[in-house]
Amino acid sequence: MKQTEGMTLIVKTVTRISVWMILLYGLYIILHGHISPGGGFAGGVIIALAFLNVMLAYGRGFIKRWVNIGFLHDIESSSAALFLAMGILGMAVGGGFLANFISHGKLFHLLSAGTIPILNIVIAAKVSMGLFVVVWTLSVFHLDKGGKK
Amino acid sequence: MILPFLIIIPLLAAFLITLISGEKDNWAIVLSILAVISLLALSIFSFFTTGNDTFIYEMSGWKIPLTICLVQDAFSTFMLVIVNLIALTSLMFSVSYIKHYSGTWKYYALFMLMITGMNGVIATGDIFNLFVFMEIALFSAYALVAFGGKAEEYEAAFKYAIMGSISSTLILMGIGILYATTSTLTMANIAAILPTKDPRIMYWVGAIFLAGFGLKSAVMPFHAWLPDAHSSAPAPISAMLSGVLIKALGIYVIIRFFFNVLGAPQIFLTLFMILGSISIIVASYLALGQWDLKRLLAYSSISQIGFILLGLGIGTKLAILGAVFHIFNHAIFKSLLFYNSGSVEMALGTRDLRKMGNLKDAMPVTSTTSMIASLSVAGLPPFNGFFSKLIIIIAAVQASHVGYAIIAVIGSLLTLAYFMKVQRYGFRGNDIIEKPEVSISTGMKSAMIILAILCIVSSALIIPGIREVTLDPVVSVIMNKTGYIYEVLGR
Amino acid sequence: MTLQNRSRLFVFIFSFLVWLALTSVRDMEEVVAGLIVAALVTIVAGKFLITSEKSGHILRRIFSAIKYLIKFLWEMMKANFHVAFIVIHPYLPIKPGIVKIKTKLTKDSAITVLTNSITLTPGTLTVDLSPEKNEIYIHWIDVLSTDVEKNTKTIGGKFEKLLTEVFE
Amino acid sequence: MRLLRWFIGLLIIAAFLYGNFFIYDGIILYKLINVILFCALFVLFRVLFGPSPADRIVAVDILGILIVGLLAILGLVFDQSFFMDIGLIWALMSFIASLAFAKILEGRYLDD
Amino acid sequence: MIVYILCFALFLVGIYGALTKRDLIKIILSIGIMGYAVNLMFILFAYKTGASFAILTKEGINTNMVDPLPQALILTSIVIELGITALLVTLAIRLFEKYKTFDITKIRRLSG
Amino acid sequence: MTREVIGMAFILVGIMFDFFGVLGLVRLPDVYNRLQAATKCVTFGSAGILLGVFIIQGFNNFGFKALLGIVFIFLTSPVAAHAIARAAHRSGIPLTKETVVDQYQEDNELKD
Repeated sequence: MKQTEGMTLIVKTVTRISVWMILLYGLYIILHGHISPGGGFAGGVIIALAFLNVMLAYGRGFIKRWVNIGFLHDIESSSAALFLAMGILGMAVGGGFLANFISHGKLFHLLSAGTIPILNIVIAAKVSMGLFVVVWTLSVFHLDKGGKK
Repeated sequence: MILPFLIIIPLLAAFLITLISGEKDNWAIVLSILAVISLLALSIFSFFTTGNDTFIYEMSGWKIPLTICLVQDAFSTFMLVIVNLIALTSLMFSVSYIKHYSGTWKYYALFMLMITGMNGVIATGDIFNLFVFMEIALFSAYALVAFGGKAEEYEAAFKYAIMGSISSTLILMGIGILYATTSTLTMANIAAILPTKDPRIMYWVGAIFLAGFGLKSAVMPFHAWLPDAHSSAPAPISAMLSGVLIKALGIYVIIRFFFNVLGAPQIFLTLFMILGSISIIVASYLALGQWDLKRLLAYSSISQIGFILLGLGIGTKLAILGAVFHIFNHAIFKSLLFYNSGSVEMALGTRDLRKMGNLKDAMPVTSTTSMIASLSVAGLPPFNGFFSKLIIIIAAVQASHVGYAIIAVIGSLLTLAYFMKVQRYGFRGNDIIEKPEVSISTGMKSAMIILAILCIVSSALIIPGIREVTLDPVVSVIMNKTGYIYEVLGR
Repeated sequence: MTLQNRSRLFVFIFSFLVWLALTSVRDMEEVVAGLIVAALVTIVAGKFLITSEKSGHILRRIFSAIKYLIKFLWEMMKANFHVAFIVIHPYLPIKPGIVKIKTKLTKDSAITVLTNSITLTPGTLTVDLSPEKNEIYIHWIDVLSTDVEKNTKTIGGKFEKLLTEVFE
Repeated sequence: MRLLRWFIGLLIIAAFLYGNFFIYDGIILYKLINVILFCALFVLFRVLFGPSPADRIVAVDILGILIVGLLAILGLVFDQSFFMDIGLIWALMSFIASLAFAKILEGRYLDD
Repeated sequence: MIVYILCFALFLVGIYGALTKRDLIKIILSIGIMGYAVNLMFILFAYKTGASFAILTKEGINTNMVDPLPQALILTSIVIELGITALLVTLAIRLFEKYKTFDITKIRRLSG
Repeated sequence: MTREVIGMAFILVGIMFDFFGVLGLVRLPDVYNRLQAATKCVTFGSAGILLGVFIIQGFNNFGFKALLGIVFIFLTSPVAAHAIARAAHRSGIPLTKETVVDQYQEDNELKD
C-alpha cells in the first residue's frame, strides 16, 4: 500500500486533540517549579515532547510549515544569553553571580522566591528547544538511504 | 571580582555567536577575538595583582559550605594566563586556516565553549563544578576534533569520546565516594575533613582519580587516544588540545587534587615518578618511528607530559619549580610546532615527512620558527626548554633519585634525535619541492612569530629577580599543603 | 467567525478552565497567570482542535453524547468481565482473527472515537483503517462470522447511530 | 499438562495474596501498592522474554499505564498532589515512546 | 554494603562492554550503563540517618527527608550524559555513512 | 467517611482488573491477543484507581489531576494499542496458530 506522510488518521486526530493539553501541562509544571517538585527542566522536556508528538504523528513537512526551525534555534541561544544576563544582573545588584535580588514574596504563592521563576522559564525555553532541535537534527540521518546501495 | 568574568565572557560570546552570526558575515571572528583579548588582559592583570594572596569568590552571595566558590590564587591565575595566551594565538592562526570549511561560526562557538570549560576548571574551587566544566571543555573538544568531516577525524573523535566518557565516569565515581565520606563538595572542606576519616578511602579515591585524570592527561598506560585525536584535529585545535587542554584538565587537576587536597602522600608521588619515566622513554621511542609529522608531535606531547609528572613526583621545591616552568614552556613550543605543521600541511597538502623537504626558501617564517621550537623542545641552551629540563634533572639528582635523572637525560637526548629527524627530512634536505601556491597569511605568521619570540624571552622567567614575582608564588601555593585549606576557609 | 478562530477560542477557554482546576484557585496571581498561559497555548497550538463544521443543535448533541457515554461505559464493563473470564479460564477459550467492517462516518473525530470505542469494547481491537476511511480492520478475539455486513452490524452498529447524532 | 500449569500459577498467586493481605503488616494502601508491583513483575517478564519486539513494546506501554495507578495511590499515602504530576508525565512519555517504537517497528523513520 | 558492591558490578559490566564489544552502538550503550551505575551509587549515598535539610513544606521544616544534593548532582550528570550520548550517536552515524558498517574492526584507518 | 469507602472500593476494583490485564499479557498466545487483554483491562483498572482517588479527594487540585489522568488515558491508550498492532502486522509478526481468518492480510495481498 502507498505510504502517506505521518501515521494513520487515528493517531493524527488524537494528537490534534491532545497537543494543547500537553503544552498547558508543561507550562503548569514550569510556572509552579518553585513551590512544587518539577521546574524548568521537567517542564521543558514536556514541551519538547508535545512537539515530538506532532512530529511523530504528522511528519517532517508539517513541522516545517507549523514552526520556523531557525526561530527555535534563536530562542535557544537567546535564552542562554538571558540566563547569563540574569546572573550578571545579580552580580550588579545583589552582590554575587545569580544572586536573588527580587523580594521573596509570600511563601507558597505564585509570585514568590525572587528570581527563581524567571530562571525556570529561561531554563525551560533552553531545554525544550534544545531537546527538540537535537531530535530533529538526529532524525535527518536515514541510514539505509544514505548508506547501503 | 575578576574571576567570574573569565567564565562569563567566553560563554556569552559563544551564545552570541550562535545568535547573530551567519554564513557570510564576520561577526563570529570579531566577537571571539574581542572576547579572547579581554580574557588575556584580565588574566594577566589578575596574575600580577594576586601575588601571594588568595581571593575567594562566592556565587549568589551565599557562604562557603553551601555555595560554589571560585578560588583565585597564584597557581590558578598562572594557568589562566597560559590558556588564554595560547587561545589568542590559536584564534589568530584559525582565522585563515579554517576559512575553507563550511559553517565556520560553529567552529568559533565551540572554541569559545572550550575556553569556558578550561577557565572554569581552573577557576573553580568546587569539585563537582570542576566535573561540569571539564565535560563542557571535553564536549567541545570532541566536536572540534571531528570538525573537518573526514572519515579519520570522525574515527579519532569517536575514540577520544569513548575514552573521555570512561574517564569521566571514573572521576564521577570518585566524587561520589568523596561526597559520601565528607558530605561536602568544596575542595578545601574536603581537604580539611578527609584526614579525620579512614585513610583507606583516601587511597581508593586517589587511585580512581589517578586513573581518571591520567586518562585525560594521557600518561603512558592511558595514552591510546591521544595520537589519533591530536593528529586528526585541525592544526589550531591540535595546538589547543596538546598545548593546554591536557594540562588544564589533567595536570592542573592532578596537582590541585593530590597536592592541595590529599596533601601529597608519598605513595602517589612514587607512582607519579614511575608513570612519568615510563612515559618519557616509551613515548620517545614511539615518536622516533613516526613519519607523520603531527603524530610525531603527539607522541612528543606524551613524553613531555612525562617530564612534568616526573618533576611533580620528585616533590622538592626545585623539582616543582621545574615542573611548573615546563608546563608553561611546553604549552608554548608545542603549540608553535603544531602551527608549523598546520601551515606546512596547508601549503603542501601532506604531513608525511618523506614527501617534504627543502622548505627553507619556500616558507622562511615557518622553517625558522620550527627550528627555534625544535631546539627549544629538545633542550638546547638559549631556549626555555633547556632550563626547565635542567632544573628537573638537577632536582632529581639532589633528591638522590639518580636513576630517574638518567632516564630524563636519555629522554632529552631522544627528543633531540627525533626533532633532528623532523628538521632533516622536513625542512632541510635537497629534495626539489615546487613553490607552493598557497601563501601563509599574516595572521598565521604573526601567531608563529609571537610564540617563537616567547620561546626565547620566557627563558628570562628563571632569572632570580623575575622568578620571585612569577614562578615562586605558584610553587609556594603547590608546596604549602595546609595553606590552601587555611586561605579558602579562613580558619 | 472562521473555523480556525473558533478553534482558537475553544482552546483558550478550555485551557483557562483546566488551569483554574489544576491550581485550585487561591488568589488573583493564579488567574492572571492562567490568562497568560492560555493565550500562549492558543498562539502555539490553537488552530488544531476543530477542523470541520458541525450541524445540529448543541444541546441535542450534548444529550446524545451523554447517552453514548453511558452505553460505552456499559459495553466497557462487559468487555472487562469478558477478558477476565478468558484470562482465568484454564484452557483460554479464544478463536482470534482479523475481520473487516464498513463505516458510514466521514468526520475524522467521529472515526477516531469509533475506533477507540471498538478497541475498548468486548473482544475487539482496531488494527488499521483503510485510506478511503470507510473500512476498519479489526482483530477479534472470538470470531463469530467472517461476513462483512454482519460484522458491521454487530461490532460497529451499536455506536454508529449515536455517533452520527453527536458529530454530524 | 495445561491444567497443571494453570494450577501452579493459581497456587503462586494465592500464596502471594495470602502473604500480602494476611501476613504483611502495613496499612491497606501499602498492600495495594504491593499488588501493583507484583503485576509489574509480570510485565517485566514480558519485557525480558517477549518473543517478538512487539511484545516488548506492548509490555512497556502497559507498564506506563500501571505506573499511573501506582503513583495515584502513592499520592494518597503521602497526601501530596505532585505524585499525580509524575504519573501524568510518565503516561505521556510512555505513549510517545510507544508511538515512536511502533513507527520504527513498521520500518519507517521518526520523521516521515 | 551489598548495594554498593552491586553498583560496582554494574559499573564493571559497562567497562567490560565498552572495551571488548565491536559494535559502535553496543559501545555507546556500555558507556550509558557505566553512567547509570555511577548515578545509582550517588542516589544510594543520599540516604543518611540523622541529617536535616532545609526544604520547606507546608508544615514547616521537614527533617525526615533524603539529602537533596545528590539528586541535583545526578540531574546535572544525566544532562551531560544525554549530550555526550547524542554526540556519540551522531559520530557513529557519520562513521556508518563513511564506512557502511558499525563493526569497529573494519573501521581501522588509524593505526595504534 | 462514605466517600472514602466508595473510593476505596473503586481502587480495589481497579487493581483487580489491572491484575487480570497483566495476567492476560502473560498467558495469551500472540501479540494481538495480549494487546486486547492488556489494553482493555489495564486502562479500565487504572481509570478505576484514578476515579477512586478523585472520589476520595473531591474537587481540589489532586482530584482534578486524577480526572485529567482519566481523560488522558482514555484518549491515548487505545491509540497506542492501534499503532502497535498495525506496526506488528506490517512488520510481519505472525498471528497465533488458532487464528481463524485474516482479512487484513488478504486485502493487502490484493492491493500489492
